[in-house]
Amino acid sequence: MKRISKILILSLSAFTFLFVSCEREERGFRVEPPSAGRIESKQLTPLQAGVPTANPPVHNEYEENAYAMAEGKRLFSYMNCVGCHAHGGGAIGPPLMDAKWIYGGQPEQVFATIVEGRPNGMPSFRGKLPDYQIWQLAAYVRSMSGQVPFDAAPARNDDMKAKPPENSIEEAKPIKNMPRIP
Amino acid sequence: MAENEQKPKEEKDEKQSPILTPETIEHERRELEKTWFEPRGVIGWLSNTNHKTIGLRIICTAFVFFGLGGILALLMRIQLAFPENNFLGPDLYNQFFTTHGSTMMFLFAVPVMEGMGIYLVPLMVGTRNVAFPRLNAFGYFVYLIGGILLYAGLILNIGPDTGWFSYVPLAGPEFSPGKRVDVWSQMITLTEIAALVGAVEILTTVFKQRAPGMSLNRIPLFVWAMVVTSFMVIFAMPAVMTSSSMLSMDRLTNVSTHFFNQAEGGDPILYQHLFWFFGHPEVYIIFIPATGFISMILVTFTRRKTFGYTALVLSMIATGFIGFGVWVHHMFTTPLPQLGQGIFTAASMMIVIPNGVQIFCWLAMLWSGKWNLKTPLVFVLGFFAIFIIGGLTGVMLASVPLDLQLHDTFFVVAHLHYVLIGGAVFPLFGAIYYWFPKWTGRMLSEKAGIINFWLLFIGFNLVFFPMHILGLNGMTRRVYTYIPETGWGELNFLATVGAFIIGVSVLSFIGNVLYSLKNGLVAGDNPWGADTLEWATSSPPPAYNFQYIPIVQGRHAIWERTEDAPVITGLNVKKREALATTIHDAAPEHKYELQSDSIYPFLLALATGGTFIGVIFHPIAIPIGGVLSVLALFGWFWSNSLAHIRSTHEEVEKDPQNPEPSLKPVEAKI
Amino acid sequence: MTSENSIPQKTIDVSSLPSTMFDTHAPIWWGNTWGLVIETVVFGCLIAAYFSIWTMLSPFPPPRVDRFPIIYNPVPDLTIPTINLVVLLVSLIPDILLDLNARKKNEKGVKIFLVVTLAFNIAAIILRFYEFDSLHFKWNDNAYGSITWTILGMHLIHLFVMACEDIFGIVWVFAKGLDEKQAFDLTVTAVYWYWVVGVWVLLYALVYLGPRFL
Amino acid sequence: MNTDKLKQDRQEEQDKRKILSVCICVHLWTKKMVFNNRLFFVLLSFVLSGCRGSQSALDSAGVQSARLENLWWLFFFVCGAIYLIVMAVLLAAFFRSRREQKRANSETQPDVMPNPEREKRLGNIVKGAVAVTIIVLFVFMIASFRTGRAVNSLREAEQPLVIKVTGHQWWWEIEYQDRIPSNNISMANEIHIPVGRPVKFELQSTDVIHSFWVPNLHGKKDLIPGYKTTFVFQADKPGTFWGQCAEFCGHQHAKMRFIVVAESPEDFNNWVVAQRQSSVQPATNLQKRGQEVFLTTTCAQCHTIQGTPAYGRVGPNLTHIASRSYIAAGSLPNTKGHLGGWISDPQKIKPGVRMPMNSYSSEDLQALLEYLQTLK
Repeated sequence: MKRISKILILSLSAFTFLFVSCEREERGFRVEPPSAGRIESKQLTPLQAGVPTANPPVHNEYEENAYAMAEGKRLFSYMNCVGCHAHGGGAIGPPLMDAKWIYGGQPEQVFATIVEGRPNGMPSFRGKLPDYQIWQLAAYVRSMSGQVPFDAAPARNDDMKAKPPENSIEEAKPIKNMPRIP
Repeated sequence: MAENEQKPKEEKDEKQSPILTPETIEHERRELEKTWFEPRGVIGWLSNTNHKTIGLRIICTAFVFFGLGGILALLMRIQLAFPENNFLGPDLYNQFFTTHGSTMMFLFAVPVMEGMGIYLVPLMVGTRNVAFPRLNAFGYFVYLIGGILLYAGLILNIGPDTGWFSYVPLAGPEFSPGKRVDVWSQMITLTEIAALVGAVEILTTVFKQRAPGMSLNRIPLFVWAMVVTSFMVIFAMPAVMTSSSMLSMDRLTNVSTHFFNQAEGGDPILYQHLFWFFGHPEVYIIFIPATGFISMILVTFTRRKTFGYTALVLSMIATGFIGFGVWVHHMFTTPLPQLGQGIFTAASMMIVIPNGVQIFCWLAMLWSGKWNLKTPLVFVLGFFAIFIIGGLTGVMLASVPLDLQLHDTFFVVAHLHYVLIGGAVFPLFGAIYYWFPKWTGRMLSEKAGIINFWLLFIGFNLVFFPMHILGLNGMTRRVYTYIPETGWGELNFLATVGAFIIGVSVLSFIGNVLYSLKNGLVAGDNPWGADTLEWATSSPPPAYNFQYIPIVQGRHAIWERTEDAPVITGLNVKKREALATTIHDAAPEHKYELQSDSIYPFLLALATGGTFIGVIFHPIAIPIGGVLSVLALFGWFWSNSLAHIRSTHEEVEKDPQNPEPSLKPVEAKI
Repeated sequence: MTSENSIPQKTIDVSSLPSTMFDTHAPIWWGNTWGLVIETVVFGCLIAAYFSIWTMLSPFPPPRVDRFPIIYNPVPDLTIPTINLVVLLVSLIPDILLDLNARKKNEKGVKIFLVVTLAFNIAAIILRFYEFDSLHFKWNDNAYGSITWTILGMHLIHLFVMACEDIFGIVWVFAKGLDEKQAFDLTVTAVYWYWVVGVWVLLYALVYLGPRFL
Repeated sequence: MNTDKLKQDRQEEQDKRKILSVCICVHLWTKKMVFNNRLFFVLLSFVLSGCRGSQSALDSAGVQSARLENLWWLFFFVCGAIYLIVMAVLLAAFFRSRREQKRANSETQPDVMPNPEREKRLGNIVKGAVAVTIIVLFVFMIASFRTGRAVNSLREAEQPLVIKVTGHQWWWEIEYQDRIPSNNISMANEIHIPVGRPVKFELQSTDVIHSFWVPNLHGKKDLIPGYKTTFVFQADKPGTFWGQCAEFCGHQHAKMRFIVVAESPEDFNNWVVAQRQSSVQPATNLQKRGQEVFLTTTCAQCHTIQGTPAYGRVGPNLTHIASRSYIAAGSLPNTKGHLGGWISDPQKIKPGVRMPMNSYSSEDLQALLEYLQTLK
């Protein structure tokens, strides 16, 4: 009996330690935004489409947090992103369900797009949203093309089915060797 | 009802064999000991299928969960002790109250009653083991995995936080991101599988394995209670399994069905119907076994035969039936047609009648009996004082207009605790004081028992009585805090104090158990002078329960036994053989071999549990788990029973240690 | 009363009683029956959910407009489901014969009909996968799709379980021969199959005929 | 005649004194009991607190809750009497067992063949008790049916005032709809109703299930997404009554409160007229700066202020925010300090709430508060 209980306790604690780093479910209500803070890209001209970034990609912790991405999803409809991007399918604005994005698909690039706005209609949300909410939005936007862990991505909505839920979208692969349009 | 003169006719047809000699008795006892030897070691521990071992495991595990749920309750009470308290915050509080409710319902109350049934029913009906011993072991492990899943979830911050009912759309995919509700719904499915398994065991055991002579009108009332409970489990639990599976499917990756999505034709109220179709009978699934305890304890401690046996049995059955017709009273505030409300009000009030019959019968027993005022009886008296308040507030809640005010307030919290703690936990404590000597061979301390009772009684009323008033004053359920303007502070503080008294009382109970395990008075076979068959064997009973299956001659098997009553011989002592009897008269019909110990139930439980847990994270778990489960089942049915017994025989012969428990030969004086 | 110092004065010897009895006499038959009751209640809940969703959707089933071809009245097709129903009903014949042969301990008959039953079972499983297409919806299209897929899927699980039991029976009988216990187990398995077929008749009527004729 | 009057006066005086002295005695006695006997104090506070409180179901202010209250007291007294009787029987059985048989122990010969006559007598008593139970239940059922019908009969009795209530996580949107769309009023967490006129609430939810409950006025009704439910009640005396969400709806279920202000029809009409106005235009420079802050930062994304370009529909309408007595869904009194704290760190006051934390400079915050304070 003693041996059994020892084994049980050991395996239980191993199990616990294994998952202790799992912060997928944490609900940070008063959290600091991910490390990057505000992206200070000095734009001399609005025409900087497709400029590859030299900085190493920023790690957006919200992409592993189910709650933060659900908040991002809520903001996506609250801030009327749906109005132009539909539910990721695109209409007035470009679609977001693929990973080939005009201004880059890295977290900080998405962040910059939301903060700065982009020509031809994408408004700037600088000062209109706190940074942490923009990071939540960025995480959600990337989840629409399956670029986040699928077991943290939001599931379907309780409304009409406009698209498959984010957590069952396969990871979008950027198309290689596309002919460049000069 | 003439129960004394009716003996099964088949008995007379059997030939009367010569009187047993001490030598044959001793020889057969040794053989039985070998055949029923309980395996040792880790593998042995995992493959044991003895109903007493499994039953005690279930009871102990359930009490561990009771303690954990109680700790959560204490933390919640600290949070609510003062207005605007910042002890837990909403996220933790919501996880705690959900886990508390789910624990107490699914991991404590139902399993502990099943555990009592699995331990006691085969002893009370006089057989060697439950009908499907391996299934029984499987049930325990599935339950354990479900329970560990819930608490692992809580520790890993994936504790469910949508209430023990998990209403959609709050628990649905949109408003509960992450895996929290998935953990809850898989826990539900696993524990319900365990409950269903227990119900099938108990029903089959009672139907087919009663001792000869125990016709339907002689079955002990606790066994009747377990039969009614098992029927209710079989009809109620599938509903919650369906609803929790639908919830899972709505939420899970790559499934995303629309059962509860209004926009695509689903219906959030459908969930409520399915849940409460289970949820209300659940209350009786917990309460009816407790009435069984009370009937048994009252017979023993008022020293008289059961008053109104037939009325008690019929009212249990009636409760079982009406219990299925009242679920909508949990939904009176949803948009429902008036007619439906009327019908469900009537049904909810009607259920008072069978419960009233039971209470009046018990009062008649107390009135006409001679009281042997020991701890079990004291707990039953506490039951009367508390449960009746809960029952009466239940009548109030059954009335639609009153329910509009009282629904989802602390009044309901008070009501349900009065019903469940008063109606189930008090009798359960009484039952543990009553049967502890049978399980361990030692008595629990009477003095500590009385202290335990008074602390529990006072603490309980201090916690929950003020909640009635809080509810009337507008305090709703499941609030993590309240603002000072409401004036709810004083009563909440009082309730928190009471909660700690309950905590002390449970500690005193644990202390009593731990102390008495080593130092308690040694109990004889029948320390209380009780009447049912489990007291006819030694304490604790041998693995095979009875060396010779006794013949039952009346409702009170020991009290009504004549001196020259025969016993059953001829069961093969080299095989795990049990006697199957007819359903109605319990006349001997055939013998059949029970399954032997096996590791496969544990492996199957691992495979099943792994499937349910894995599918939360990845759908690949279904094919893998399915194949593993099928393999485990093949092993289960393939493994030859005889081979295993042979090996245990050898093991016993090698083992120099005498398996006989060595107790001091001093009998307790009660 | 059974302790060493008190020797029972009278005994009843049961050693001559049989060790297997069929049908309601046997505990395993009862265990199987309770299992079937549980499953029946599960299907009952699913049927209740089906009707509940029916009241929420009008028309029922809803027109299929989000995928080509657009179908305005997407009642399920009947061809494959009806073939499958016939397959299941015909499979009762070998199963009844299996039941009778097991009772007579006719090993050869048992072997033949086990294989035939399994063949029918596997045919039903394969047809079931084609059946899903005749619903015109996927499980995640709408609530109607969800409930019909779930009903069909639940029944499919039972077909799988039966297939496993048949395979186990075949392996056992061919490896170890037909002992008394195994013969009895086969009769219980047959009861299970009767239920699987019987419940399907009702579910077929509900899922396929209901939307068309109600 | 004079003397008569004098006598009469003296008599009255004496009577008054007598009554007064009795009152004083009772008062002193109560006081003594209260201070000397803690238990009594606790019991008294239980009993009294049952009938008090701004949010009590037993402090009815409307015709429906009065009926519910009456029904409650019927149930309470009958159930209380039943409980006392059962406990008395139990106690009597205890003493009877003490008196007649002394104490039994486990060796006491069990009574397997009890006296059949006594059993029959007991059986008859049990049958009688069951009969009484059935009668009581029947009375309860009739009473609750009658009350239910009476409570529902208010529906469509007169031309009701229609108010649309929408539940959000975790606040209440209140809309007074008018035939002329510009006369619509949008409020949050505060309902004004005229005394003595039935009010019909159209309840709906945009996210999860909530439940609408004003204990002083009526019972509760669930708001289920996809379902439209209606609920009628009437306040018969003026006052401010608390309401609260009664169905668990997520993190801030506890702080999803609202108030119902019942006022005389004139006051109500004045209030309606005031609410229909557009927002007050900023007068001072500070207020102008505040408006600018509001319009150019996060606020305008979610909130509407009529008369300005802020038209966000996500959060409550703030056109007349300063006229409300509570903010944060009835969890904070509407003062400048609370408002400032709420704007800068709502997640501390209501963790999980949908309003984000805002980091304004102190001047900006002051200006914003100054502006919001003017929005009467």
